[in-house]
Amino acid sequence: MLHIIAMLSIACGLIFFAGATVGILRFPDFYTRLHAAGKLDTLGVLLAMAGLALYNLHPFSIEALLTSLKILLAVAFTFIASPTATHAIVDAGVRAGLRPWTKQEDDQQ
Amino acid sequence: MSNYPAFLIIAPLFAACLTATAGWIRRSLSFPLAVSGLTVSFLSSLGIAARVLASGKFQYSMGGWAPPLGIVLELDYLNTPFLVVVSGAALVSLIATRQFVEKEQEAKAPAFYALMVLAVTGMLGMVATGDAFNLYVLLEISSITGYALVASGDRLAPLASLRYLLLGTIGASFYLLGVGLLYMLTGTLNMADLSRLLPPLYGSNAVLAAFLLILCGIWLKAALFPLHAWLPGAYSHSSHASACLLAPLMTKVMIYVMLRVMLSVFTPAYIFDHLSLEGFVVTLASVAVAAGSVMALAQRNLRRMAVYIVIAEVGYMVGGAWLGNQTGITGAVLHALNDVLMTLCLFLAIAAVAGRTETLDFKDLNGLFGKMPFTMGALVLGAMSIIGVPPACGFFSKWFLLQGAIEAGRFDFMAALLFSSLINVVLFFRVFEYALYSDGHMHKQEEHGQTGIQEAPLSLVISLWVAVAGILAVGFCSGPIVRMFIQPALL
Amino acid sequence: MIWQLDLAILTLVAICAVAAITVRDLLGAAVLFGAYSFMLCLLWAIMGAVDVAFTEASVGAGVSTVFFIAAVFRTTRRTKD
Amino acid sequence: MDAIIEIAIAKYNYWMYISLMMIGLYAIIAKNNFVKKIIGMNILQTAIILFYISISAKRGATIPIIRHAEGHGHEAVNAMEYMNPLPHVLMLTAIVVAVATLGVALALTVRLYARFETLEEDEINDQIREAQ
Amino acid sequence: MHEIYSIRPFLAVIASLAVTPILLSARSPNVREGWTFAAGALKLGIVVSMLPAVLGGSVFSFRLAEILPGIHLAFRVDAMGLLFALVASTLWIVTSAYSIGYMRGLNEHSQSRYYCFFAVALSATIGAAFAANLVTLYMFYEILSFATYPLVTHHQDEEAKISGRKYLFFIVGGSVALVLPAMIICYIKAETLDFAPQGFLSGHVGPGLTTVLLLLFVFGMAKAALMPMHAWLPAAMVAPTPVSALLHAVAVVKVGAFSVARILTGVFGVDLLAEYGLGTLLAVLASITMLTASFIALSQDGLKRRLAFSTIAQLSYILLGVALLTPKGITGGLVHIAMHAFGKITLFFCAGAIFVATGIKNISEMKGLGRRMPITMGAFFVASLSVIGLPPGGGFISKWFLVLGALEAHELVFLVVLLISSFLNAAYFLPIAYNAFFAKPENADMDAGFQEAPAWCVAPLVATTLASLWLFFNPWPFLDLARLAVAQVTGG
Amino acid sequence: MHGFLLGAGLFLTLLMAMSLYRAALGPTVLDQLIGANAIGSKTVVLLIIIGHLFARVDMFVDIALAYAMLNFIAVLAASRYFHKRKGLDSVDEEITPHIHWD
Amino acid sequence: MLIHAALEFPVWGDPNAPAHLHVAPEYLERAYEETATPNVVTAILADYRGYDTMFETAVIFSAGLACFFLLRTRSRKDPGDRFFRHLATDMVIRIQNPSMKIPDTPYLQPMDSFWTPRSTIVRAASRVLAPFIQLYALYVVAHGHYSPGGGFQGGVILGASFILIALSHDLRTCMRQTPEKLIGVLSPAGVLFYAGVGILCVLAGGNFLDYGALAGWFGMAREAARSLGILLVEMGVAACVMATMVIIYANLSSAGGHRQGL
Repeated sequence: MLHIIAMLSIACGLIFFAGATVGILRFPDFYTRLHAAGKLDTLGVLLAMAGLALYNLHPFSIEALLTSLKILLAVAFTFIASPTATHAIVDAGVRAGLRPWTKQEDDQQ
Repeated sequence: MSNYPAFLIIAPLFAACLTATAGWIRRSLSFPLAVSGLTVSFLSSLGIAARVLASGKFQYSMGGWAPPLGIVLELDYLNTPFLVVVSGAALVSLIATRQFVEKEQEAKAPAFYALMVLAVTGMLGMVATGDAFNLYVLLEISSITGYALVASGDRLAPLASLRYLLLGTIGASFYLLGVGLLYMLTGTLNMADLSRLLPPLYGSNAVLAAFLLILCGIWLKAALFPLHAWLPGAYSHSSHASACLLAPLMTKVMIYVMLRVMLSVFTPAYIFDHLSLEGFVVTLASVAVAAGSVMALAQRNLRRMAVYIVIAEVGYMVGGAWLGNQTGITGAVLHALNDVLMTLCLFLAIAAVAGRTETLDFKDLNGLFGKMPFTMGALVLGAMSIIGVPPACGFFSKWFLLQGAIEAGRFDFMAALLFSSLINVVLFFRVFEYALYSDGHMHKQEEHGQTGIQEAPLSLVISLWVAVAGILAVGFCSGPIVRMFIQPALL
Repeated sequence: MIWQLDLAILTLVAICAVAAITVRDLLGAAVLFGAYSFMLCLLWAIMGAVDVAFTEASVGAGVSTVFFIAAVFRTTRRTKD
Repeated sequence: MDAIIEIAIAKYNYWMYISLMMIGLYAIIAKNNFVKKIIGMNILQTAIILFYISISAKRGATIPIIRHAEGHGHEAVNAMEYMNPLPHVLMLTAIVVAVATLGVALALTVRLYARFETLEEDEINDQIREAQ
Repeated sequence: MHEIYSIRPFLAVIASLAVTPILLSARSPNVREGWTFAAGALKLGIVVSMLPAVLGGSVFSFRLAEILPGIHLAFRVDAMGLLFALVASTLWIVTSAYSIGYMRGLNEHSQSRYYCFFAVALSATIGAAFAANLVTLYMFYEILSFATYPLVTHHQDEEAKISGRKYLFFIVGGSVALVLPAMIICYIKAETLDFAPQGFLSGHVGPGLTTVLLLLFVFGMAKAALMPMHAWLPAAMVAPTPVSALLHAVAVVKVGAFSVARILTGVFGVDLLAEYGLGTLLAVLASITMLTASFIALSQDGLKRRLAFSTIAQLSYILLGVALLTPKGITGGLVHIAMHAFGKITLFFCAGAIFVATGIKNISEMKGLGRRMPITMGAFFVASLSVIGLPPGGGFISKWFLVLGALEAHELVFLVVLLISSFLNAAYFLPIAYNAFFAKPENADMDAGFQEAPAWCVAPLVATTLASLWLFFNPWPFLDLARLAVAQVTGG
Repeated sequence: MHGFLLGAGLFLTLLMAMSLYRAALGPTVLDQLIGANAIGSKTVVLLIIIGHLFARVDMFVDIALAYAMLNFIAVLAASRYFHKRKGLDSVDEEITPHIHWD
Repeated sequence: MLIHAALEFPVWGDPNAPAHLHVAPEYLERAYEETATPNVVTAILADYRGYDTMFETAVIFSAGLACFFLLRTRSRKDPGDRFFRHLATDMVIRIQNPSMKIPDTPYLQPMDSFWTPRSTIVRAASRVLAPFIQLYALYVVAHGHYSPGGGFQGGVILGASFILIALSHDLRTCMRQTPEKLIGVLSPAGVLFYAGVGILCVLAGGNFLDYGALAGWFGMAREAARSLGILLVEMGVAACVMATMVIIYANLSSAGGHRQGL
């Protein structure tokens, strides 16, 4: 049971990751790419790591619990750090003078 | 005090750290600390030499672990003379160059001392260690400090230093890769253990590759002729203090490492019976000797000239080591020892001269004999040694090299050696001519009551003459040195 | 050691190395060098060298990338090759 | 032919370390920009680390941290179960050396730029030649 | 042969070296010259103190340090070495005295340096004389080369620079490129380098290698000025005259000749050379040099240049004598070292005295000089006789032995060569003396009356002239020493 | 389960390869930065997966945690560059603080 | 040549390769018994090959020293243009005269020469994360016996936390927290501490770095003493590495001026 939940969770994480990657590859400009990467990646990490943490609990022991907690700690860390990083990158993009993509621009090309 | 082998290397390490610390707390303490560290290490190297003479070679296991597990210091006939000479020369050059450091580096002088002492730590460690990987770490210590020291010179020094760094890293990486191959094939890093385990594998290409990689790495670091590109810039743009420390020691220590690898890791039996490289290498060395000399001849600057002489000398030693007979290797070992002293003397004298003239171009040297007789006297004696005039020590090592060349039938190498000696005569007497002949007005000045005398600082002159005394002493004791240290080492 | 992953990551490492030295912008090269370090860290982990992986993670991913960026910040991004 | 493919795959790591090394060497020698050269230098060093780590790998073995740690008695350790720890130790040192070298190299680069205002080797050479 | 282990040879060598720091730092010229004399006297005393024992057939030896495994820095005083050392140390004192007059007379610069290197050169000369093996000999030979370089280039002008280069090129080039390999080959073949009375090479080398080694040694020792390695000698004439005197009469060239003699006897051995017929080869080389140099000397106008070519010719006498490989010939060669030294140094002293007093360098300007400087020119005449080999000059003795040696060897060709050469000697020396006394002076200055050089200049040259004369009547101890030496080297 | 994790790992590697495309060829440096960041977050997960594959997760989790921290710092540093230096292209040279030596 | 040589290598992962058979098994089999350290890598690093590691630390120290030596400029006499922000009005003051004294008031805050945004988000996040990172780094140092990690990694992470502060705030803030003098002393002190432990072993009667010799002093088993020795040594390494990382970063990012950085 635990395994199946874990597997599902990991699979969901992978799907989000895949979405993020597709977004990074296919979106037309920097901001949109960052949008995809920032959101989906964070979520992907969250789900996948949670799944792995669950999976780790299978032969239950105190040590395994500790390890799982550590994994969750990493998740928490990512949860704080990743949006901050995304924000920093956006800020950098704005300061660097990147203009958001608009439909018209694409048409002109 | 059975632990003095450890203090040989720990003392300068300690001293370097304390020197750097003192730089933040009390700057005036830093120089005495640096000197005392090297002094302890010099004294313990003497202690080691005495013990080796008395009771043969011995080991010191770090951490008390037996050799294949732990790291040992291998103290035998081959490296004790190197230890003594390296620590002594480093001590002399540290004391001698104090004025330069204080003047050029000002607030950063403690850091400079610490770097110098650390570089010496690395070199001493390389000489003493019996572990192939430990050697790499120590090599990197002396290299990294060396890069920093080299960069401390004129406006082009950072460029020279960066080039040195890139090439030096390639060399060290090659060495590391070679050691890795050996480890893969044998499972050990200890040199003695390696030489025990390697013989059954001598036919393997991987061993050959390891040997060649290690050798290439060492040659790069030692600046053998086609791989010498970093050296001229590094030693001619660096500050005088660092040139005085690095030029005598670095290449020679690398030559020692080469000898160590050839004698203790691989055996002469492998190198000369299984491989037939010696023909090629000796030719290369001959070319190196000739090319170094000719390039030195093309220079119009005293320091650059000395730098190319160093390149030629590397050719001497590599060629001697590869002649394939005991005499040749004896010559290489002895020449490495002598060359430390000779180069030290040469570079110290150049530093002393540089303190008085602006650029060191030949034309600036006019009338220098009159102005700084003691410095120039020492320079003359150092030059005599490099040329190979007995009783200066350079003659005797050249003797062995020539004898080895003749015994091995390598007349090209012999010719290169003789050619280089003659070129050296030309080189130095050209300098002496400039220094002897003064312009008209200088001439007059000299005649009327010698007003222009401006010797170098006293500590520098004294150190210079200590180096000269070393040259003569080693020259007079060549026989005992060869009999008591080098010949047992080659057995 | 997990050879399937090992093979895949090794290929990525090689690609990343080539990319890092060909990209025409030093900041980009620094970033790519960071990515190269990520891959290496994974690679060491795959081959079971956890301590090395840890060191690579802390040094390669963190510190040396920052050093590179700092150096580029203090010099220039321009490169001809 | 099969034999060749087998060799190619069984020693994939070794081929890769050789190619990485060549990439690094190429960058050091052929690249014109000093930062690129330094990157190449690091790639060279990591290639060697890769080689060492490849040595230590052992099929069916686990990481070299003794499993029955923390107070579980002292039964004998079967060395075959664990990977070879020695290359790991060596490579820790090598990584440290690499980062130290990197720091010094970058410091030199910064100084170089302060002097020449460029990092391209040929431009620097031109400047030196002009100065003479 | 009785061997005495004693530090005396070393002391003799070191005596003049030890005073160099004092010479360098001395502020007052008198102190400096006083020390020079003290060292000279000490050195002569030590050398003379060894004379009786050596004449009694003993040999002094001393080992200083082991410089190569099995090879020591060792001294060995036998008859041959002592003969040369005696000549050198005697003449040093005389030359020092003369230097004072000359240098002060011309108010030369850098006198401290001059005296210092003078002392070093003398040490090296004695060291070469007392060397017990090839390496020691080579060492002092090289030290001598370098110590005389500053003396040769003393004037520090363009000409001196060029001459200095030439000097170094021949001397150092020869010794490094030729002698050093030859020495090493000897060591490899014979595994020793100690001079043995009858040579140590026999039995170790074949005829081809012996020839090569011989040529390497003979030409490598460029100080012996065998053609074509002679070119440095006339060039070195730019040096101040006392230096030339030292160079061409005592120290440098004689060290060359002595070294060749020592090598021929101590390394190859008379028997080996005779066996392969190499004596004749060497004799032919020496003869060619002798005749060529004499002819060139005839055409020289500069007095010192003429003397230089004369020296080249006379050195070949020594070589020829040794190359004859007969007891009488070798005796003649060795004695000629002493005889020629006394004669030639006088001639140089005269040339210097003339230059100090009048500034004249060329022979063509010397007509009538005898009236102005009768003592000098008289000495010149006597010394010429000695160098030519006419009685009552000491040179007669040595030449007599050379002739006897040629006869003994049944080599009449060389006898003829000797005679022609002597005739040429006469042809280029006697006209100088004749013109000085009897020709009419071309310019009026010559009649200015009696005006000799300073006493410090004249006294030494008178002394050497008298010595030269005295040696004719009583060639002791040189002849005895030479005979003893010959007895040792020929095993007789 | 082992097979699933291996598959997941390989899938993540594939995604990394795709992100690498952006990281290598992204038109601007910031795009490269996005690519690198994406690779970094996948690496964290991959590390834990490897830990499971070795059955020694406790050993790998530390690495993952450290990794996440330092990746954040690196990305912050890169973006910080643009806070201080304007201009996206390397060609338009920015204001350079001149430091003079010697 | 390398390819040729590689053909003779043992197959990758072959458990019977010579490298696995000679020394390595001994390490694996003895390490836990002898040093009470399950992480064999740490045991070898700090004990069996502790001598290597001491020089590894020295390498780091010398790199820091080299960076300091190469880049650090001390321009007390001529600090160049200085920029201050008036807190109340947010006005930026530029002072070009080097000799001008600045009144030491809390209203004037020194700042970088070019305007940098003060991103509140980044600052807040960093303020939360930095202590956490530091704590974690200490855990890594201390827990090196049982899991991957140790002095070096811990030191790097610790140093990175200060770099994070420098990045999110500015270099001046970072240098206030870790004054240059402190890190300048700490870096050699780490090496000294390491070597000092070695000397202590000598004083206790063992060879250099033979932690087992300390057992007598602390009244514990030799294994425990070794374990303790490893811990002490790792602390030295961490201190040195941390300080060095900050030194290198500070000098690189400010090109030696230490006034304004990345």
